[in-house]
Amino acid sequence: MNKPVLEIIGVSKRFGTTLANDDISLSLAKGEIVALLGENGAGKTTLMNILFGHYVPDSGRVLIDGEELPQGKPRAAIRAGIGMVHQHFALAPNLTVIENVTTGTESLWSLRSRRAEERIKLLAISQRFGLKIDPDARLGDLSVGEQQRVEILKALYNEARILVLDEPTAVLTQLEAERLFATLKDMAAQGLSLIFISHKLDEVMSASDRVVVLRGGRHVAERRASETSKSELAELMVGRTVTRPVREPSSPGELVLEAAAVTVRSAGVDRLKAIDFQLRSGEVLGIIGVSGNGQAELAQLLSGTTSKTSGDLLLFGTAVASLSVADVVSAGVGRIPDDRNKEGAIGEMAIWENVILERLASFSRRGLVDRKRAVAFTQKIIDQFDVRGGTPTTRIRLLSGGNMQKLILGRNLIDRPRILLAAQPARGLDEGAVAAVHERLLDARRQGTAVLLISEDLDEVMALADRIQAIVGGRLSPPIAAEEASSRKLGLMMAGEWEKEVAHAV
Amino acid sequence: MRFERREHRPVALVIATPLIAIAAALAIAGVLIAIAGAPVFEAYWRILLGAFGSRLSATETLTRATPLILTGLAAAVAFRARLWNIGGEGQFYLGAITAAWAGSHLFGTWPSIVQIPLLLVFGAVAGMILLLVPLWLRLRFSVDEVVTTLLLNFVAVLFVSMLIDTVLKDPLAFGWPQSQSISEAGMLPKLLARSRLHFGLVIAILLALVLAFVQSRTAFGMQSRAAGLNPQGAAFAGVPLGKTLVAVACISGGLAGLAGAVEVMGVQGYVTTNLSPGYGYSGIVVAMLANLNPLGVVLAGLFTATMFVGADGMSRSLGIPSYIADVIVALSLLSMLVAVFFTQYRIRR
Amino acid sequence: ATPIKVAGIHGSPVENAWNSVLHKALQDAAAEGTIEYVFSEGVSGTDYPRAMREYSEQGAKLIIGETFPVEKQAREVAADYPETAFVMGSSGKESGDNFGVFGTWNFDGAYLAGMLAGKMTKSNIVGSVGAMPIPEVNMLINAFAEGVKAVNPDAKHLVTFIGTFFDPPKAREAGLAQIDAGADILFGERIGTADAAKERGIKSVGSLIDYTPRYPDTVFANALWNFRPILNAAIADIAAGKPTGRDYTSYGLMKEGGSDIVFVKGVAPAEAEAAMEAKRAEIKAGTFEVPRVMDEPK
Amino acid sequence: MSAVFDIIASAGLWAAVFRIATPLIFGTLGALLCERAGVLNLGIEGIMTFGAMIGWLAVYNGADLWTGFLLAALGGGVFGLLHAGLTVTLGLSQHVAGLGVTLFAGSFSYFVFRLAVPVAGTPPTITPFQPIAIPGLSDLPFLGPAFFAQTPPTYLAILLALVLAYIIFRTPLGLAIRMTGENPHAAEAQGINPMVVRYGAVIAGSALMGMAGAFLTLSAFNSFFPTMVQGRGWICIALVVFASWRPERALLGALLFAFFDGFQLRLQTALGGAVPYQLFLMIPYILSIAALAIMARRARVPQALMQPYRRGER
Ligand SMILES: Nc1ncnc2c1ncn2[C@@H]1O[C@H](COP(=O)(O)OP(=O)(O)OP(=O)(O)O)[C@@H](O)[C@H]1O
Ligand SMILES: Nc1ncnc2c1ncn2[C@@H]1O[C@H](COP(=O)(O)OP(=O)(O)OP(=O)(O)O)[C@@H](O)[C@H]1O
Ligand SMILES: [Mg+2]
Ligand SMILES: [Mg+2]
Repeated sequence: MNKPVLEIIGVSKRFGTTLANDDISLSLAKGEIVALLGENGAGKTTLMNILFGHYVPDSGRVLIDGEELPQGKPRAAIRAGIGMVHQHFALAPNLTVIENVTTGTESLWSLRSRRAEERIKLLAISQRFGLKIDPDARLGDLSVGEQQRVEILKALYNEARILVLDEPTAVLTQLEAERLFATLKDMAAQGLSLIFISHKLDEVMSASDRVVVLRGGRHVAERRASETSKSELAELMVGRTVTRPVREPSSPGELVLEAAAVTVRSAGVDRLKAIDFQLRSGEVLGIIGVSGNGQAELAQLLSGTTSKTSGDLLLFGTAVASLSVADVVSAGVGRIPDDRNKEGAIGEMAIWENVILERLASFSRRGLVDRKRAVAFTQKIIDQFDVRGGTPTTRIRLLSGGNMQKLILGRNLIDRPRILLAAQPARGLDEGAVAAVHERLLDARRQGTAVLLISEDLDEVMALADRIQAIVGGRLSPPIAAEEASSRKLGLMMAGEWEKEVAHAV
Repeated sequence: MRFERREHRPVALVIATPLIAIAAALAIAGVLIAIAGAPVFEAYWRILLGAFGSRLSATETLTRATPLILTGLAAAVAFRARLWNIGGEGQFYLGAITAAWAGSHLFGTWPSIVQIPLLLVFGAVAGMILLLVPLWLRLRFSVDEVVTTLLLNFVAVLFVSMLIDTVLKDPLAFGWPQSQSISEAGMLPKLLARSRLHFGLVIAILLALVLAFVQSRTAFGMQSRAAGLNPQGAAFAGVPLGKTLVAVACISGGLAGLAGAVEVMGVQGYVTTNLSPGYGYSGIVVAMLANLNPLGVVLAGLFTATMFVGADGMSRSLGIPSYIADVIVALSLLSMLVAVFFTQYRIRR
Repeated sequence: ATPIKVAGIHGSPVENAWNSVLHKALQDAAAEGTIEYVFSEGVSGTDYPRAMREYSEQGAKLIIGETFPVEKQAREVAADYPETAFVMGSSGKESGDNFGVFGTWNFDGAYLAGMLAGKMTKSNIVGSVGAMPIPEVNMLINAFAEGVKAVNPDAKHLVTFIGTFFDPPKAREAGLAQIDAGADILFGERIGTADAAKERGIKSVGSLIDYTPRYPDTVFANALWNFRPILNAAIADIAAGKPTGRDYTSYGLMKEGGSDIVFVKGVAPAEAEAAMEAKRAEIKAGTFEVPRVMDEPK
Repeated sequence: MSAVFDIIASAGLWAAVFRIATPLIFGTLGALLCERAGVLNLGIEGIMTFGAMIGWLAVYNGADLWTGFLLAALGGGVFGLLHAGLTVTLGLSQHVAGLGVTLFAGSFSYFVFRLAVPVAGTPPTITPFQPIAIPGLSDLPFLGPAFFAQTPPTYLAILLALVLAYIIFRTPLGLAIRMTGENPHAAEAQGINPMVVRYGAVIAGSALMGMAGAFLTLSAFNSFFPTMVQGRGWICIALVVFASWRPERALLGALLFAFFDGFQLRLQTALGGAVPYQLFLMIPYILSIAALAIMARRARVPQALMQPYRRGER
């Protein structure tokens, strides 16, 4: 390759006591795709934020085409041709797509927006890179995948030559992800340089030219994608060999949860349409589907935060009309929410408070919280589930994503639940953490817990589930046995084509 | 430059920053005092004397702190659950007029031991009801309560003004708009003879203690905090958001209403439309100074009262415009807010 | 004699016309050397009793002010400081030896101004803008209306209350509203009313102080009130060692020289002025009493 | 009933509506601008007081009316800077900082006024803005006296409402402000410094509040009185919500509010004291609350309103 378009030289950044980036150097050539790999908290996002000017590094420099980029100025980064797709989208839901894209692209002092020209330019870009979008849609009305597209269009609209994507596929389905990578490769062929961050080794292997591995804030390794393997990368990342656990055969026990023609309607829309499923103890039932097809409502229904509109729900053989969170928890249902920051934790509260909040009744007497017992209980979870980075009294906000997830798992599993509802349990986690979470889920299954796994990740579902159903537009397919599942078949199911294909299933 | 949250707060800092804040406020006020032509250092001394220099000033400071503590608690409880109750002033007036009505029309002849608690409850309930209206609007129509509670202040004060001009008007007040007086038996006992200091201070401090206990030890305290910090997460954990907010609104509105009842039962005996020099609004600042901690509210209320009473007295003894008292209070509140901030954050490059 | 220490405690800013009358009298007395004057203004009801106590403890011999919203507490304070004389604008009765009261009885002047206005109005509609329907405001507006009626029984009288003591722009709007409703002479109990009259080129009557210099071609008559007689009486009582716990209101009456009308000669028809002057003489002689109606004017 | 009709059909009422509305228009636009960028500014009541005082004081000391008006805007901007410092840089709670600013600006104004102007019987006067009859239009029957004989600041207020609507919805600057109020992180990702935008909006918005105050002393009246703002600032805060954060609706809201005020003053003279005057005074507040209940679902609150933005904080 020729002379690098981007060089990061000796960047360090400290947050309080955490050294998030420790003397990291990195370069990128024109037309190259570099994957940035690392555990949760390895410092990937921090490094990219420094590159884009969100953060000012404590030391180090960034060069674009050999010229030093002023620090801490996103505007300068944009001018220099850097575009960034943020891990947490940086979009304004009440503005339209075109407004989101064009904000800040014109002189702020010009007397009117050139909306017509902007629209033409946006549509041209959208056509050229195959990113279809309605410029006048309100952003908040778009699906996650479409929002992702807007994020990329924003960068392209600014004529980015270097595109940074921070976990772009974390919220996409396999199909969407594949399409995205095809687009990215196409962009690289057109001369763009790309850095993308991902925890998914398959993607990294197939899409990148070069892989850079960070660990504990340090640049630990660099490999050509063609000269490495998934297992080597996993080991470099975590510092030891990681293998994902595999499901051993088991014989499911009694029926613990059954839904018959359950419908959930909210705001006048049927979000779940007459769904049927059965869940037995000691098995994992995987619900797979593109996000936004009713998974949230299904999880809410079983978490006790939404009630069904019609149909029958049988819990341990008894019909239940509506469930409250307290009912669900006391019946022995563990719940892992799909958004750990919004639902799973209250960031400003202590770890022990987060642990007992959903079972306050059993940790309080006559309205008074038994703090001592709660802290001891929390300590037990921390020890048993290997939660690192905090004591029971630290604010949960300070835990890394993986550790927070371990804690959430712990608070649900420690009492051996009869049913475990796990929504996207490994989303956004690094390879080591994913393995740990999967191990815990399989362990629970071994102990006789019935696991309902809601996931978008085909590999995950195929590795863990005994039976699989697909959810599409609020409808649930009939189940198929894991042995019959293949990516192709699941793909078709997720596209809603189960009627003819799997009519004879289990 | 940016600010970084401190995970640990050094004790020395927690003690030093408020002192620096007071010094800063006094320094700025000193410039104004000098411009007004008064000796600056003597003025500082006079503020101290004005707040604590005599039996009169000390009791007056405590008397003024009483409603501030109560409205401060009202704001603190609500804000902790992210219920933005800016309506303390209206709740205060409604509580006051209800207590005055109950004490003159309903229970005026009853013995103190029954009457006083009844009046307090009536006042508190009136405050509650006034806050439940905006809460209902928020839960039912998602109307932002900052604005509705603010607007209801004006409605409440006009309503009180109408009552004391019509049905509750004291016929013996020679046509002046004021409510009938609470009977002697309905008045709170004085803590010290020949002063205005009344039993309300004890009520305020007791309630602060109770509230501190409720917030830190009880399941309800934990739930309401969770509901405030992250409603979605709290709902997932089974906190009944609506019920919790209603309970919080009852406590908050109740405290503000109680503040009004206590003020009218402790000091004046009847209601006029200038019963409160903005206690409802000051309570919000008091709560914030206290970082929403109930025990802190007691201190913050005392601090605010000290600054005002002291500076007010100073303006009289030095003959400078009495508006200086409010200026000094405002300056010290603002600088204290900044100081509280710096106990929580540190500056980084 | 050494000047006695007098403190003024004003519930409103001293710009408020009523307070300004007290303030001016006290300032004048201080300038003459009869008293030594200190004051506080904008003192809220809550703070009022404390201000009274503080001035008492600072050794003020006489405290002048207004206790309308704090009648009860003010009397308690007075009882606690028997050495200090309190002479307060009040709607209540005097109390003890040292708590005297006074009312604001400048309605004689308002009545006389009404006599002029009644003869001047062409539209046969006059208007009054007041703060709130409290007795002293009512008495004044009623007297003005009576004066109008005495000379022009057919004239219509409009009344608007703005609901607050301090909102001159609002008083002005109220005045304009009355002019729109046909009034061509306004009685401004509140400042701001005359601005409306001035803007529309009609005439207006002022109260308490002489507004003519401020609105030369607009305000042609004022129902003046002079606090000096009350102040002097109180000072004299103190000097003589007599109790001040009495009602000083009557010193503010026209026949005592405490209130009067000032008017610009030649604005009203000559015979109207003559009739008014005759009535004025009667009031001064005590042969005519302007009715004192404290009910809300309709 | 016919009394009501007569009132509504009188040109005087409509002229009054525009006069009464003017300070509300300035103030509401100011508060709206701050809120569009994500900052609630409860300092408005105090800032208006300061504007009223400083504008008047300048003219009293010989400045011409427009200089006074400008100074009031400048003074408002200075307090805006204070509010922005507290809420944007430090990220303090916006209501509390606002109440603090109101308390400070208000009492500071009175103090300065007392030092700067000798106490007199009634406060000294200046010559205020005079109504300008718009040539041609002001001669129209009814419409002329109703709409085209106002003082210049009234025309300015109406113009500003339209200009602000244009800026917010039609210019890149307005887009930047809106995005900052919706999601400052998104603004930053587009190379806009949300801190700077918020500072700018709060300062400019507070300048408008200062002008709102100045109208009271330079046009509606000719003297400054302590406490003369009389809660007009709080009404503006309500009007912003009533207007669902749109300047052109703010204009309508202010006019509607002023209509009720002007109407009740006239109705009082028509009905006499039959109904307690407090009921009339309550009308605008209660209507605002009712309007909020009706419109709240449709109104799109700036999503980042009252949320502090700190760079580099998660
Ligand atoms: N704004 C911040 N304030 C304090 N600490 C931070 C901040 N941002 C990141 N950190 C800490 O710095 C470290 C690196 O975080 P970073 O977000 O860069 O990790 P990452 O590699 O992107 O992880 P993930 O895969 O979970 O996205 C972590 O320990 C994190 O807790
Ligand atoms: N506003 C709407 N109008 C009509 N249909 C809607 C609307 N919102 C969602 N739906 C439909 O309701 C179903 C459930 O959508 P929803 O977005 O709640 O899914 P989800 O499970 O929350 O997704 P995720 O996994 O991302 O959380 C889908 O069929 C979707 O198309
Ligand atoms: Mg990251
Ligand atoms: Mg969803």
